[in-house]
Amino acid sequence: MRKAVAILLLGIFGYYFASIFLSLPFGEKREGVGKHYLENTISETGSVNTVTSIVVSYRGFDTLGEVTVLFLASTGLGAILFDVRRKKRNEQNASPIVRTTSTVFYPMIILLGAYVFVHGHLTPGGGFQGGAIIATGVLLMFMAYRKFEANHTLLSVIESLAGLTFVTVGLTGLIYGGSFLVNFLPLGTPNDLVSAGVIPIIYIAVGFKVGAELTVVLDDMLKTIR
Amino acid sequence: MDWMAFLVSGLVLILIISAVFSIMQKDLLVAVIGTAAISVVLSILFYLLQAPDVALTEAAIGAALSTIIFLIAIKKTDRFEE
Amino acid sequence: MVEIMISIPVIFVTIFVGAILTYLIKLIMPKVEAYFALLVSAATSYMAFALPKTESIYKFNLGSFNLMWGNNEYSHLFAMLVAVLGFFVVLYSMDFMAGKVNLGFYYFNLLVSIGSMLGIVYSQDFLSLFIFWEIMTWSSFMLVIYAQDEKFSVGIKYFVFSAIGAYLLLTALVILYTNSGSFLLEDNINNFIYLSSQNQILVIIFLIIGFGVKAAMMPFHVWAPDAYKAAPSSFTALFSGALSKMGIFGIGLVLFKFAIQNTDYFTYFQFALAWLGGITALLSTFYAVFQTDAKKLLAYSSIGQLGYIIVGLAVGTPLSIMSALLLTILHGAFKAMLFMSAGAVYYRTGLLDMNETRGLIRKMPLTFLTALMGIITVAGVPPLGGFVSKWMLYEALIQSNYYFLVIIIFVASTAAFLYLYRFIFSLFLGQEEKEFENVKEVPIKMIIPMLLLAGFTLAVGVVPGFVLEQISKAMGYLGIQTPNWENSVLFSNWENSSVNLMSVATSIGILFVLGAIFLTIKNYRSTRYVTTKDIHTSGEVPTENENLTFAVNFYQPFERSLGSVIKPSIDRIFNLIGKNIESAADYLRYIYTGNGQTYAMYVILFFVVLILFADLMFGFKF
Amino acid sequence: MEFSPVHYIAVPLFAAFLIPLVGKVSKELVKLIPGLVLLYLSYGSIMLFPKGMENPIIEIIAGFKPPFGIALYYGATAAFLVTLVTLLGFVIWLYSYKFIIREPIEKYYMLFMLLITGATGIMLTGDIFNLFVFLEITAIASYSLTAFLRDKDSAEAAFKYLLIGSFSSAFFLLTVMILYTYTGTLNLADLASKADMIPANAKGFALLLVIVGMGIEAEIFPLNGWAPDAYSQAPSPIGAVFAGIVVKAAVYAFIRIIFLFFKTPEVLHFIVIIGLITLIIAEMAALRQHQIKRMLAFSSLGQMGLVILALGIGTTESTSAALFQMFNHAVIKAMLFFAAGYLVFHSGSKLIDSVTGLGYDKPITSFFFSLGALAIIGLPPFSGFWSKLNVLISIASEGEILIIVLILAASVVEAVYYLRIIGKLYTRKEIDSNPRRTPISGLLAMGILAIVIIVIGIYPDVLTQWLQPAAENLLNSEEYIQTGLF
Amino acid sequence: MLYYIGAISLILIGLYAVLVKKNLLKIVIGLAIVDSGLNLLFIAIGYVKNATAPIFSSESLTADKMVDPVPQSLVLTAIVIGLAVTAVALGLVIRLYDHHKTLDINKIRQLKW
Repeated sequence: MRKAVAILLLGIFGYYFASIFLSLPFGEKREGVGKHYLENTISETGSVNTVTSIVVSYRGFDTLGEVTVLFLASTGLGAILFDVRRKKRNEQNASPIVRTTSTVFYPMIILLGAYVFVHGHLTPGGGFQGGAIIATGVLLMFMAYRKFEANHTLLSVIESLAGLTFVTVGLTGLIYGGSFLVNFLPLGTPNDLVSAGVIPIIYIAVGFKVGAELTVVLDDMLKTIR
Repeated sequence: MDWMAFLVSGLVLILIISAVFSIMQKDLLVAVIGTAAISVVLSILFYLLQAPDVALTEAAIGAALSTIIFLIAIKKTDRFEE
Repeated sequence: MVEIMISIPVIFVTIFVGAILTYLIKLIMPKVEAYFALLVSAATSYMAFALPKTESIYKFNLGSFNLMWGNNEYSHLFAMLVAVLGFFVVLYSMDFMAGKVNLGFYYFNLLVSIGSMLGIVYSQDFLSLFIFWEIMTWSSFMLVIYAQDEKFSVGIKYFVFSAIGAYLLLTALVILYTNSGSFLLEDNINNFIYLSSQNQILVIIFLIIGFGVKAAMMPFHVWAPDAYKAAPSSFTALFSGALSKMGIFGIGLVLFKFAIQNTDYFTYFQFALAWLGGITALLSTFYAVFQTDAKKLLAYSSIGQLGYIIVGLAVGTPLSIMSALLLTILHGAFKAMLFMSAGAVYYRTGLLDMNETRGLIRKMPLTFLTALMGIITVAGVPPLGGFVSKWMLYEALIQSNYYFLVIIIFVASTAAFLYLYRFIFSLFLGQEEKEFENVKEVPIKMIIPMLLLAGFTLAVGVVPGFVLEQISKAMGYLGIQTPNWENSVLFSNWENSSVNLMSVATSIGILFVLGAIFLTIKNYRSTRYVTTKDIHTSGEVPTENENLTFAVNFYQPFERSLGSVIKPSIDRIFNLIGKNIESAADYLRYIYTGNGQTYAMYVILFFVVLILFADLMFGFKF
Repeated sequence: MEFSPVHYIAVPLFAAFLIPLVGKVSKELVKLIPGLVLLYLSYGSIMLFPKGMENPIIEIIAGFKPPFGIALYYGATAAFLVTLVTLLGFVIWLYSYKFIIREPIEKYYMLFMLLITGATGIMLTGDIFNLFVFLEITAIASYSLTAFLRDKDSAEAAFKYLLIGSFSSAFFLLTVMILYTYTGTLNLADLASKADMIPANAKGFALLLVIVGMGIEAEIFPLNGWAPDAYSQAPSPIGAVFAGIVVKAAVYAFIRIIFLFFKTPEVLHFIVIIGLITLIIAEMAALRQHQIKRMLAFSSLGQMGLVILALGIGTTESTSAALFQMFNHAVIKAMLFFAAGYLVFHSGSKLIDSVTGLGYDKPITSFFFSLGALAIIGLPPFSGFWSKLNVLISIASEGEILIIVLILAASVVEAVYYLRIIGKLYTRKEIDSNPRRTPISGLLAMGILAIVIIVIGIYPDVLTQWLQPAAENLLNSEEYIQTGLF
Repeated sequence: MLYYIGAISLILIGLYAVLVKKNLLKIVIGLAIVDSGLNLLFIAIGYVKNATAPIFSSESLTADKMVDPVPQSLVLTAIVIGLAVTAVALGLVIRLYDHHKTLDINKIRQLKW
């Protein structure tokens, strides 16, 4: 019954939905703010990766919100699972192969993550991707060593400091540059590692923050009963 | 039809099939693998759509992290759908 | 100096701030609050008396609306009623309520309700009238629930009806406001004719029902008996005596300031309202007969009397209006007396069930006297005031050719004897009982207001002129030409003769006295004092304290013959409506199934319905 | 550093990131920080408020002019609502101070602060995608706070909220997509000026998506199934935040978008009808509730229905009346949630029946509840009366008598269930005196709200003078476009 | 065009799972699939034929031969938000399972009416 109703409703919904989007020409160039970004990214932000310049500079406020969302997720998960967790994991370690591999790969993955967010303004990738990669690395260790404990204090300090860095950069911009999150550092030469003003700073902060937050999320979930 | 369109249609087909598979599968573990497959395919599609940033994100977040937290959740609850 | 001091804002500040202070004083110094409340109400009453009737106008703006307070003859009449009764009730409460819990709450609400009634009559605009109306409603609601224990529906019923009335009122006010752009009474009266005819009728009906609910007009009376019973007797006196009169105040205003402008339909309104009043009077009298609870009995009686008043207003001849207003004042006095005496009985015995009380006449003679004078007034027997007003009403009705209504009213007022007799018999007459041996007369602070009110009814009966003077001025405000009258002489239009009420009253009074003497003499012989052992009870010898006068099933034959007609009452219809709404609400609640997925389905369903609607109705072109 | 609108977002975020660090040092400090932040913001609001009332303040973020960068739009309406939110937020913090005794306290305050930030962001932002981000912040904070308490019902409520909330965000994201696709911009003012570029069917589809997507957050009728659960299961101060802050932000965003892009008579009629249906169904459903907070939740839905209805009328009078009603609802419902929180705490049960007789045992809390109940029904001389009166007058001047009658019929129902509780509170019953007392901070919070209710009830002009510019700002799309784009 | 079809199918399949599947985890999976579909749709809209990624990694690339970067940056945000919501949802699922010992949504309805 429910199935039939759902299929009927989704059929009608899908029909109209498709009729709107399928009439949209695919791969056509459209006018809009995107053009402006592409044309001015280097002169205005110094970042060659336009996506990064949009994410961190033009729409940096969104990114602050995005970081906040992740922060909320880790905080919220902590609140939601506060009573459910409490049990130490007492299972066996994984097989020696996994352990060795993990130990070898762990620093490499962390390094990869760091590379990704440090080069956010030059190559694809950035704080979020890098942070996620770092968290994956930590997860590997979680899986390999059952006794591997994430240092919660350290993580939350990293989380806080990274968040504070982001907001402080923003507020510094407000004081020195006249508006929140403004790029108050020199832009440098495009395609240099040290360029694009505050973008690397923000992305590094975001990278640390995301890495720490996702680790906390994983840890929170792993620590629950069963 | 060039090979590009062929590739894309193949990927989209995989996408749809794995989506249907993952919601039909009674074993949630397998279903989650299905969603991971969706993410991987999506990631490739993003790359083909000239969005390397998004592709990287989808791979790191969608395919890896999101799958992992699903797996953890399944481990903490029931593996099989009644 | 004093003249400057006394203005309407000062009155309001006195009573409302006084109310709050009373509440606070109760918290700090218990036992003092009653005296403080008395002081506040005395000051207020004094100022209400001394308030100049015409010049004291106070204008101000609130929330972008122009508001105005002012006194006029019509307001003054009602203000007097409120002020006097309010003061008496506070005085009466001092002993009556002594020792009860939460007295701060009681006095606060009592004073607020007195203040709000004054507010209603002094309002010269509909907005402040409505505001005070609602304040009156909730403060009286608080007093109704004040004494209740584990019985909730009473207060709710009162409030629901009040809310319905108030919201109809509000709707009407809002319509009027959009017409005239102002809430001032004057503007609305002047601009009323510009309203479309349909809206005019709507407004009048809404206003009349809105005010009528408070005046316990049928079929909106069902809250009254329960609410009157539930409230403390001291407050019931004010409730029935003054608060319900606010409805009359409003109806008078509506009929003669607004409805009269709609010439096409005015006669229909009059006719409908007159009949409504008549039916109210008749039915409530029958209901009253069947009550076993003294306060409920009085409540129904009160509804009936308000019915007379409504008839009087509706008939709309000068004489009938005058009678209605006179009855308004009188009813305030005698119903307060009756409730107070019932309260006095309750104060001493803790009983209100007429099946259980009896024989208190010797224990509480002054209370008995008050009650007796009260019922004589209700019945309209000379020489008390009730007679005057009834006489006027009959005359007015006959003049306006409402012959059938006269019969109804007459039947109702005759039937009133039945319940009044029962009231006085079961409370005060009959055999004395052991359990009431220690009952004493109530304290002086309760007696004084009762006796003063009784004196007032007597005065109205003998020299109605001093009240009629104020009434005729009030009628002047309503734009009604007053009938000729002198201090105790009423010039009838009836074949141009004049009726000296005094002589009529005296003659009827003498008749009654003679009759009483005759009966006494006649019965003197046949009366014999018996001991309990002297009665033949089928061979059994009754014990000493066995009760031999019965007030149980007092009117059983009557009830048997009429009960089936009256029982499927309006009360039940309303209960049915209420039940149905509640069960509808219950079904509606099932929409919220508790299943998150169903809610998700609603979202999609809603979207699909919208999309189909948008496509089929508008083709996506809004 | 002069106070500017971005402080509303930056400062609480800074504090929220700071709390975990401070938490390592002292728990008491954790409790104090939100209060200090909200106090600072309240102070700033009062400074900024008159300026915002005169001329809209556009604050550019990151130094890029709109439409290229994100800008905050602090117009009269936003000024009015944001000031309300910060002041109310402070009172709610005051109430939480002693009410939240359950660990993890620092997480509670972080989430609480971010929830208020999110709501403020919704009101301030001038960019549609940024709006989406703030909606998500608000939503995720809400989900987490709904599940904050230990019991299983709270988790259930939070899951339902999340499920429906995900629909909301998906639909809203789709709207953003459609609008961006056809106009190539994300700035609200720019979008509004280019709204004609969107073909009719796409625009219609976007409208429906907005109605459903934002309607979920604004709690219109068939979409509000999550709301009673979430309101009733969240901790009481959070219930107050939902009723007083979150839904206000959602309704504001909803109406702002509708007025900017889709302001046609048909749409407005539809909004009136949907508001009316919401009002009636919610009040009816509230009538038969057994739990006090769930009843308050349904009442809240009804009140928001009234607000939406009034906004749908679309005249200056009705809009200002609606804003007035929003204000009153925020203040009064917060007070009711506060008082109900302690009534539930004192009686030890969520059921309405269990409050019987508490009026004598806990007179002050009961008094505040009664005051709130009388005010929300719209009885004078409390603030609720004026807004209801203004709403009715604005409807009557459109000649819709039937709507008035229906609203008032719903109000009668409302009166019934509120007074039923008052009746129970003041019914005599032998109950064991309960040693628990309502703490001073809770009483202080309720006292502040009570004073607001009474002062505005007696002298509404304190507030009404600000309503006119706020309403005009909300209605005037032209001005929004011009000022928003420089 | 194929991308659109794929994206819309993903959205509909995800919605179907949310509306019909009884298992809480399946519902969360459905939500994740809907998110994926939305992301794909948005990126597909921003695509320009024969254009390159919006990164000026060499001098030869010009602005007019690049895809629209705005949808990409927005989708970046949306993916992260999606992850956050999924994490919270799964946290709730774990807690619900802890309380009710079941994942059937029909059995988890204490709050109703």
